[in-house]
This record gives sequence, C-alpha cells and structure tokens, in this order.
Amino acid sequence: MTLRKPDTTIVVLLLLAIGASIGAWWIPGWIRFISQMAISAALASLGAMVLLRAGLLSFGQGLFYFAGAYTAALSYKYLGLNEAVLLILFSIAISGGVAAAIGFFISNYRGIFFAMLTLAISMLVYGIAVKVSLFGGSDGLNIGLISILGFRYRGPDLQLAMFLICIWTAGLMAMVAHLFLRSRLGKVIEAIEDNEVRLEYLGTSVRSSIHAAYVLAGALGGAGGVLAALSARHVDPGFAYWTTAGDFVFIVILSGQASVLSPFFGAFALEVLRTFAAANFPDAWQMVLGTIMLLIVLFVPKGLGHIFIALGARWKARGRTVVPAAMNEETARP
Amino acid sequence: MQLLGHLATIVIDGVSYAAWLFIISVGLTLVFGVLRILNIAHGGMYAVGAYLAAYAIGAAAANGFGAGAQLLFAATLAVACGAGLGILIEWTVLRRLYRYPEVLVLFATYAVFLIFEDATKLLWGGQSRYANAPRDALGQIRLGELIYPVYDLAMVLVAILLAVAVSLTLSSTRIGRCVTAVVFDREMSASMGINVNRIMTGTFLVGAALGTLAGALTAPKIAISSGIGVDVIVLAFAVTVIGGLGSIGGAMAGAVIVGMARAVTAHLFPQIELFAVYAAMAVVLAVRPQGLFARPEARKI
Amino acid sequence: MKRFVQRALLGLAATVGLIDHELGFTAQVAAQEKIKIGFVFFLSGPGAAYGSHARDGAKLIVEALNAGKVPAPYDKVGFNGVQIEPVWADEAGGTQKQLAEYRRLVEREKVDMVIGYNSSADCNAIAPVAEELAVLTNFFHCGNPQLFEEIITKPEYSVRTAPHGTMDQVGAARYVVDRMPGVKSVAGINQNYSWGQDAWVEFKAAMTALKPDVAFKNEKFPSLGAGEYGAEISSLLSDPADVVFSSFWGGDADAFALQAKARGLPEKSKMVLTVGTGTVDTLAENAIVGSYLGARGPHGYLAKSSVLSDWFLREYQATYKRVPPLGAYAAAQGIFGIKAAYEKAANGKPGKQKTESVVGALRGLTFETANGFPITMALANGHQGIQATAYGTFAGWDKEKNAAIFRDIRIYPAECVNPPDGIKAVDWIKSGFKGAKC
Amino acid sequence: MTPVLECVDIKKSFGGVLATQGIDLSISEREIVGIIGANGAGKTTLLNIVSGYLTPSAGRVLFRGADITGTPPRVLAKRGIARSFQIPQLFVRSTARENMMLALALLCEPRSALLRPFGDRDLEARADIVLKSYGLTGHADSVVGNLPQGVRKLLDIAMATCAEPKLLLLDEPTSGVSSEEKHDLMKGLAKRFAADAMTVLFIEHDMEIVREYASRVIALYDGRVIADGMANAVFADPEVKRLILGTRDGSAGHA
Repeated sequence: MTLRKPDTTIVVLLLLAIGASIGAWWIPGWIRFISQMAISAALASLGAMVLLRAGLLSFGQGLFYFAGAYTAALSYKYLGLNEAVLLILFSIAISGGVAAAIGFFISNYRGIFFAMLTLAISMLVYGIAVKVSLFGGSDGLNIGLISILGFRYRGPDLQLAMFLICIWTAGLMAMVAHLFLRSRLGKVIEAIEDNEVRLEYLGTSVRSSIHAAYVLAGALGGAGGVLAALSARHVDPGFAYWTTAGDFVFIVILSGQASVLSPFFGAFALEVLRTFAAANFPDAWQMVLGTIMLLIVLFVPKGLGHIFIALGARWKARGRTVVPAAMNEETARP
Repeated sequence: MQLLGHLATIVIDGVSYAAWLFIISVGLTLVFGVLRILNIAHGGMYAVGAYLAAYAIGAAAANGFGAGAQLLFAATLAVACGAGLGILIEWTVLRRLYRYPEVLVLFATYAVFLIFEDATKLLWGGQSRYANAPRDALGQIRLGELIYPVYDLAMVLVAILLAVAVSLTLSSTRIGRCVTAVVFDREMSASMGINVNRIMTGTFLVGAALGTLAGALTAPKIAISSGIGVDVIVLAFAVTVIGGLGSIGGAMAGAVIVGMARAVTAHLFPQIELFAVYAAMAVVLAVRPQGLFARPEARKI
Repeated sequence: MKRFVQRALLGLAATVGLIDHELGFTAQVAAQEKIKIGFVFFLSGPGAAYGSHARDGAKLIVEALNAGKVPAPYDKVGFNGVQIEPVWADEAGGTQKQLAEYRRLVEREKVDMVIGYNSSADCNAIAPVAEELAVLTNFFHCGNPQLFEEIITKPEYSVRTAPHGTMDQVGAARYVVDRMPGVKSVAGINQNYSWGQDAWVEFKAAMTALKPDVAFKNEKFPSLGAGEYGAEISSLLSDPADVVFSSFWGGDADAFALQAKARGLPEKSKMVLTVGTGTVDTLAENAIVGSYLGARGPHGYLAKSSVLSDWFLREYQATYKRVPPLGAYAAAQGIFGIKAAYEKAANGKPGKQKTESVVGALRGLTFETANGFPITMALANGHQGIQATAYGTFAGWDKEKNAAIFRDIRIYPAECVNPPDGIKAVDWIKSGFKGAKC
Repeated sequence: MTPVLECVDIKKSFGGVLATQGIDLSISEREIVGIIGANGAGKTTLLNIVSGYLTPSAGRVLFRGADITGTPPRVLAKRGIARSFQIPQLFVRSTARENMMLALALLCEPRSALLRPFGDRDLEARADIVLKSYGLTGHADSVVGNLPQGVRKLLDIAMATCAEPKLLLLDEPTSGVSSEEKHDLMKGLAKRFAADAMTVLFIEHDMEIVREYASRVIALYDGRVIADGMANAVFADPEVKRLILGTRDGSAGHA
C-alpha cells in the first residue's frame, strides 16, 4: 500500500515521540514520572475510545490494565523474566488474549448492559486478586530492577530509560490504533453505533467487528497496564477496580474522541489537574476535580480536544478562501 | 431441624438486606427509567441524607423527642433537602445536557458526586457520626433462635410500603401514567402532548429525595463517615441492572437476588463474599442480557 | 461558532494558567534553614476516620515544637533548633497517585523527609522509591511486617518508628488467654484486604501457640467499608464462639459494634477488637461494655502518665475538645522519633543535618513517646521500632467525669509481643514466641 | 429452470399472533414482482424472513435451489440477496459518499481488504459513480442525518443495488418520495433491473406503480397469499378488490 501523502496523525505522533525523547534529559524526574502515568492511562483510554466509537461504554478497561500489569509483575516474580521489552510484548499479548476470550461473550451486549457487564467482570477479577496470595493480595506486588534491551540501568538512568520505553511503546501502539481506526474496519466500528442492521445487510458481522475492536482495546489496556507497572514498579488490585476504568472513560470525555492523539491530551490534562488539586487543596481535591470536570462537561461537551479541531477548522477555512481548490481534497479526508 | 433454623436465618438476613438494597436503589431505578442515565450522584445524595439524619436525630433527641419523632424529623429533613438539591442539580447541570450523549451525563453526575463527597466532609468533618438512638429505642425481637432489632425488620415493611406507593403512583395517578409513558417511549410521549422536560425534572427531584431518604433511614444502622456513598452506588447499580432497568418490580427482584447472594455467601462461603454481588450480576446478565424484567425491543425496519 | 471558539480559547487560557501555576511560577520560595516535612495522611475516603486525627496530632506537635512548648526531652525548638515547615498531602487515591505525589514532594517541594502512609500497599510501593531517591521516609503507621521482611530487606532511608501490626495480634491473644483461661473457641470477622487477612492469620497462629486446643470457626471477611453486617452477625450468633476477634477500624468498627450490640452478640461471645478504642472515641457510652480493646499500641485510654504524655493529652483536649485518638499518638511518635534521632545526630552542632547521619542516629535508638512508653528501634537493622503494648476491658462510661472507664489494663513488654531481630513475625509466632521476654 | 426464490409454507408467529400463515411462492429469474396488501398483511415480515432477518416458525426458504432458511442477512448479502428498507437504514453521522464507500467496500471486496485504509481514492471514485447514477452527486458531501427523507430513501436503495445483487428486495421504494418523482425513480430502477439481470421483489402501496412496473403481482391478506399473477388479473380479483383495494376502484390510491 502506498501513501500518497504522509498521514498527519502518524507524523505528529512521530514528532511528539522524538521531541519527548530529546527533551527527556531536561524534564525533571517527577514530571517524567507523571508523564509516564499519563501515557499509561492514555493507552488504556485509547482502548476505551475505540469502543466508544462503536457506542460501547466500557467500565472494564481496568481489567486489561490489571492484566497487563499483573502479567509483568507475575512473570517477573515467578518466571524470572526481567527484560522490559519482553515483559511489554508478553503483557500485551496476554491481555489481548484475555480480551479475545471475553470478546466471544461480551460482543453480544450493548449500551448499559455492556457497561455493567464489563464492570462486573473487572470487579470479579478485583475480588479474586484481593484474596489470592500468589497475587500479593490487596498489597499487590513489587517489581524489582529490570533490564532494558539487555542493559541493567539503576537509579536515574533506569528512570530515564523507562521513560523512553514508555514514549516509544505508546507511540507504536497509538500508530497501530490509528491504522485500525482509519481502516475500513475502523469505519465499520464507527458505523455500529449508527446502524447495526445495515451493516449486517452489507455482509458484515457486527459481533465479529466488535470482537476485533474489543481485542484491540484489550491490547491497548494491557500496554497501558504494563507501562504503569514498569514505571511504578508496583502493581495492586486497584488496577481492576471500576473507578480506574472510570478514569479512562473520563479521559476520553475530557479530550473528545476525534483522534488517537486525543486520549494523550486528555490524560495529561487530567494528571495536571489532579496534581494541581492535590498540591493546593489536599482537603478538597475531589471537589476541585469534580468542579472542573463539571465545567468541562457543561461548557466544552465535545471535549477539550475539540478546541484544537475548532481552531484547525478556522485556520483551514481561512486557507480555503485563498486557495479554493484545496477544499475538495481536504474535505474528502475524514 | 438445625439445618432448617440455619436456612431460616439466611432467608431472614437476605430479606432484610434486600429491603435495604431496594430502598437505596428505588430512586436510581426511577431516574434511569425516565432520564436514561445512571445517576452516580445518587451515592452523594445517600451520604447527605445520612449526615442530615444524624443531625436531625441528635437535635430531636436533645430536645427530648422520642424515637418516632426523631425518625419523622430525620426523614422530613432528608426528603426536603434531597428535593431541593435535586432541583438544584437538574437546573444547573442536567437540564443543559439532555441533548448530549448519555456518557457525558453520567460523568456530570460523577462530578457532582465528587463535589458532594468533599462537601459533606468539609461540612461535617472526617470523624464518623452515629444516630443509633431510634434503632435502640425500638428494641429487639426474637425470630427463631436469633435476636433482631425491630428497626431492621421494620425496614422490610418500609421497603414494601415504598414499592407499593411508587407502583400505585405510577399506575393510578395522571402524573404517574405520564411518567410511565415517558419511560416507555420518550418521543411518542412528547408527540402525545406530555411535557417531557417537566416529567424529567420532577422524576429527578423525586429520585434525589428517595436517595436522601435512603441515607436517612440507613443512618441509625451504620457509622456515618466519609466515603459511605461509593459502595452504595455500585450496589444500587447492580440491583438496577439485574432488574432490567427502570422497572420497580425489577428493582425488587434485583434486590432480592443480590440480598440473598450476599446472605448465602456471608453464612456459607465468607471467603467469596466480596464478589458475590458482581457474580450475581454477571450470571443474571449472562442468562438474560437485558436484565430480568426488560421489555424486548425489536427494531422496526 | 465564533462564540464557541472564544469560549474554547478562554478555557485553553485557563488550562495554560493552571499548568503555569502548577509548574512552579507561584511555588512558595522555601525560607532559609527550615526543615520541610511532607506529611501524607488519609484526608478523604474511609481512611480519613484515622488520617484526619493523624493530621490533627501532627499539626499540634509541629506547632508546639516550632514554638518550643513541648516538655523535655523534646523542649528544643523544631528539630535541633530549626523550624519545621509541614507540607500536607492526602493519602487517598491509590498507589499510582501516591507514587506521583511522593516524587512531587521530593523533587518539586524539595521536602527533607516524609512522614506518613497508613496503607500497607502504599508503604510497599513507596519504600523502593524512597531508597532510590535517598529520602528519609518514616512509614509512621502501616502495620505489615513484610515491609522490612520482604519488600526492603536492607533499608537505608526507609524507617518505621512504630511497632508493626504483629504486636496487636500477639497482645490480643495474650490478653484473651490471661482473662479467659478456659477459652475454647474463637471466631473472627475481618475486612477482606491484607490488613484484615493478615491480622486473622496472625491471631490464629498466636492463639494456637498459646492454647493449642483452641478451635477456630466462623471466619468472616466482609469487604472494606461494607457498613452493614446483619448476615455476618447472624452467622456469628447462630454458632457462637467464646471469643469474636476483629481488626476492624474506623467506620466499619463503629458500625459493627453498634450492630453487634443491638443483636446481643456481646452476651454470647467476648468481643476482642485490636483497634477497638476507636469505638469508644466515637460511640462513648454506646461502645460495647465488657469488650477487650486495643489501640495498636498503648495509646489513649491505655497510655501511661508521664510529663510528656500528660502534656500531649492536655494540649490535644484543649485544641480539639476530645481525647486524642490513636492516629494522633501515632503521628506524634512518628515526629518524636525523627526529632530524637536528628538531635542525636547533631550532637551539639547547630542547624540542619545530613539524612544519612539522622538515619544512622536512629538505628537502635530508644525515644520517648506521647503515650509514656518508649520505642526502641530494634528490628531490621534499627529501622523498625518495637514498643510495649496494652489491652484493657471497656467497663462503661463515667457520667460525672464524662470519661471512659477501662479496667484490667494489662501491659505487655516490647520483647514479649514483638519478634526478636532476624526472624519473620509469622515464623516467630509459630515457633511459640521463641525468645520472648514477658 | 430453478426458481431464484422459493418459499414453502412459511409461517411466523409473534407471541402467538400469526404474521404469516403459510405463504408459498416461487419467483423465477428476472421477474419483477410487486407485493401488495394492507398494513399488517405480513409483507415486511415476508421480506424479513427471505432476507434472513427473521427465522420462520415453520417452512423453508430456497435461494436458487439452496435452503437458506434462517441464514443471517450478512451471509445472504454476500451470496447476492440485497434489500432496501421501509425506513432507510443508513449511517446517519457519515456523509452520503462515506455510506456508499462502506457499502462497496463491504459488499464487493473480500474480508481481507477490511484492514485497508477507508479513505481510498479508488473506492471514492466508485462510490461517486454509483451516487451519480442515482442523481445523488449533489448530496455526496452532506451528512446523512441532515438529508431530507426522500434523498435518504434513494440512498438506501442505491446502497442495496450497488453490488448488483441476484435478488433484490425493496420495501416500499417510493414511500416518502414525492409523487412527481416516483415515476422517475421507478423508471431509473427498472432500467437498472434490466441491465443487471436482477430478480426483484418489491412491496408497494401505490397501485399505479405496481401496475406499471411489476411483471407479476402477489396480494397478501392476513398473512396469506390471496392472489398471484399478472397485474390486471390480480387487480380484477374480487377478493383483492374487497380486501386490499377497498371500495374505491383499484386503479389508484393507497391502501
């Protein structure tokens, strides 16, 4: 397949990843850490966004976050696997596999029942994790020193290397998600919310399409989970608690779902918001967070990312008046 | 014989827990039926109701009123404040969002819940409060081999009365029938001349008041402390979803299923009590993907 | 459209302003020569029932230290004459948030040390980072012995100036056997997370070690924050054991006490609550009369009179109009421990001290606490404290003095209820308390 | 020659109410069959059963001799049975062109092509050709949700015919279309049917349209076939006159 012109989203993703990699040396450690948390959450949220495109609200993304994180922690603890890249690949595969298994069952559900069933499954796993001592119970598990591409860094070097790994894993996963969303199958996913009947009459299985989206969502959730686990070097059953999944959906609400870049923007916005609230209002950070959430939902209901789109559209519109020929070409691209 | 006694105990516990579940869920079910949103702020209303009841019961007791008056005062205060808060939320938040996707409204209610969480904490402080005076005053009763507080068993009666009252209102009053019509088909109702917006406002107000009332009725049983609203939300969601959303009979069935699941596991399999609720929800949805009492919605093509 | 863009731009501007604000443009400029301490306590959620008291206690101590009003041996201003500047943070929100908060406290707020963390999950997650960032961190009151037994086996910067939770269970078991020599059966109701699970395992082991023929039945594990225990109480009532053991705390303990009392459970079984003095704090005369209560150490009603402990009691009551709850004691001893080490490390030199020398001074140190019982940093190479503990029987409410009455208070020396150095707590209990000095 | 479609004693009940009570029919290659009947006669139910949306309670459906009873629409679509809908079934948040692109991509290409980019020039050009042939070029860039009902109807039919199906089922193709445009629409469709050698089954209330464009008419009443044959013969049938065409003369009007 040849691309006539480079895909804007992929170019932006690459530029962001390269920029962050270069900037990494100057970013203070605590901001790097917050960024890693935001990136991890963004990947899981991207999974939630893929499903939301099909009109499916998942309160179970936490399950895959959990699956990715615990695959890494358990492989480290019991299999002695301590190579970051292997752990990441393994975790993504396992969580994608879990999603594939659950997908047979869950792809029958829509609307609130999809939301509540994903919540129930996730909470069941949470309940089991709290009880099973192999999983470290509610205290969770720690991950000790890991090697990155064979190198055994320590202290600040390890943190820096981990930051780079996070950036590039997230970048690659986002590209995969982007390629999926702009494909015909991606369009089918979007069409599901509009009209399942027509899709069936066009020879497409809606269930299989949802299943595919669910596997991708699972893999993205798992990628987020393993990155969070390797960054924090600690996992606990809270990953599967429904409020974790709620955060992921909120990130998508915050940013809108226009592009795979949106959840990254939303996750950073949420992290900044939370840090700001926690630092300045230790007694009322929930209230501050809630108030800002409410204001966003009320006044920017399409998500903060929409601001950029509106600005972009304005900018483009201005360009059009000068060069009207460009119009058809631009609008033809969704 | 002992087995029979044990079984009876489990059933009594299950029923009394189910009654409580129904009381905390009925407002949520109603709001879902009419407004089509899962109202997370319901948990916040519950917490506010509990704190208000603690205040009311304390104040009434200090002025020498008996258990009945204490409860009446608590319930009245809770319902009044709940309705007030309900109107406030509907006017300032929900009304502006009806055109938007349900997810967005869901998160608006979550934001309201977060605000409530800290507001109750800032108003009443971090330490727990209690309001057990009326529960103690009503005394205990022996059922089979065990002693139960009269108050807990009275909750079963309250739940039944509540169910009957809500069902009768829905089926026999003009407004109630309008509400039922809106639940069934919003567009159709609007075209039939029902003021759907007013029905939605009213329902949210009643739902909020039922939330605070549930908190007030629960207050004498528990320690009222920061964070009591969170668990209540998930329980109420489970009950509502199992029932099939938006039907009073469904909420009752959901409450009984969750209540019995909890009682059975608490007695016989305490190790898995933590996820009994979720297991019950998963099993019901696996067998009936639309919940127990859902109307099948065949798409007209 | 235009209006929307305007609105959007306003929102964007607000966001940018917010980031600016957060990234340091308005950050407080640290005054010269202050010791900045990050205090992390639960300020919201169920944990607030405990963390808010810890914050109250820490606030009181910090202010008194800065004013030089604390009696000897802590009469020196601040730490070694240097004023303390507290930074408060909320422990609620999960380990991920705590890790981010911790790094922010250290790298952005530039705190000299952190005192806090009540949840064992948070302690486990933070400790490796404390070691990595080389910041003195006092895990002031999480209870899991695993912190220094498994998670950080060679601590350098992590300390815990409080005994771990094993003492609570061993003390409770000893008290039960002392008061009820004929005890035959024990039931348990504990929260379904590591605190409750570990407490029950340890208590069972301790009871077995002390009285091998004791039978265990009816193990209940409701979820944290369940608040409603009707079914559990029915089950405990229908097959009553001699003793019902519980490690409930906060709102759960209060709710359970109220509900158990109303159902007559205390008439059938002796109630043993390791964090039970909290129920007396909140329920006063409605707490269960005759129950065996602990306070995770000899705190509050179980404290011993000394100049320091009397001062603390008096000041706390004057400020907050109540008997200091155990969280306040724990926070106080968390600060006192570090202060004692700080001044020992200074050894007469004025001003701020190096973290390494403070930790060095803390190893093996014995320091006075607000409850009259000293703590010795005896375990984990001097990073883990041990202390005597006490249990008592709640005997009712003295209406005239408006105070709780505790009877039969038994004090168990530190070496009697804590393992010696080098052996894991559970192994020590199973060994029949080898080397215990009672 | 094997008939394209054969229905053998099809029965369907909804909660005890029989919607069709034993329908038998057989349609040969290149026939254009109009189905008439009052509301509730079972017309749409018949289409739903033939296209696989519903499984009959009893009876069999054969497509070119093969039993397809209960085969889901997505399989039948690939085998050459397409349909349009009484209420247009479209992707309302997408543009008309995107709707057509999706239809072409899904119906005409193998599953393996699903992962190719949606925004493909070739696909776009093919979609534009189909849209043009239905006179929809002017609406190509409009979001379907903003289009008038008549245009949606046309798009719905265009999406059904775009892959040149063997058997085309149309559910009231002219409802919602203004009476002046009805004949133009049907004329265009008829040309297409002939060019692509399609077999067509269409439900229609406008008897004039039926008379003009159907090579054969089937009248349904109360879930049964009461007449089947050439248009004139069916319209002359006294039972059809009484039950479907009402007291008015059968030459025009809606039932």
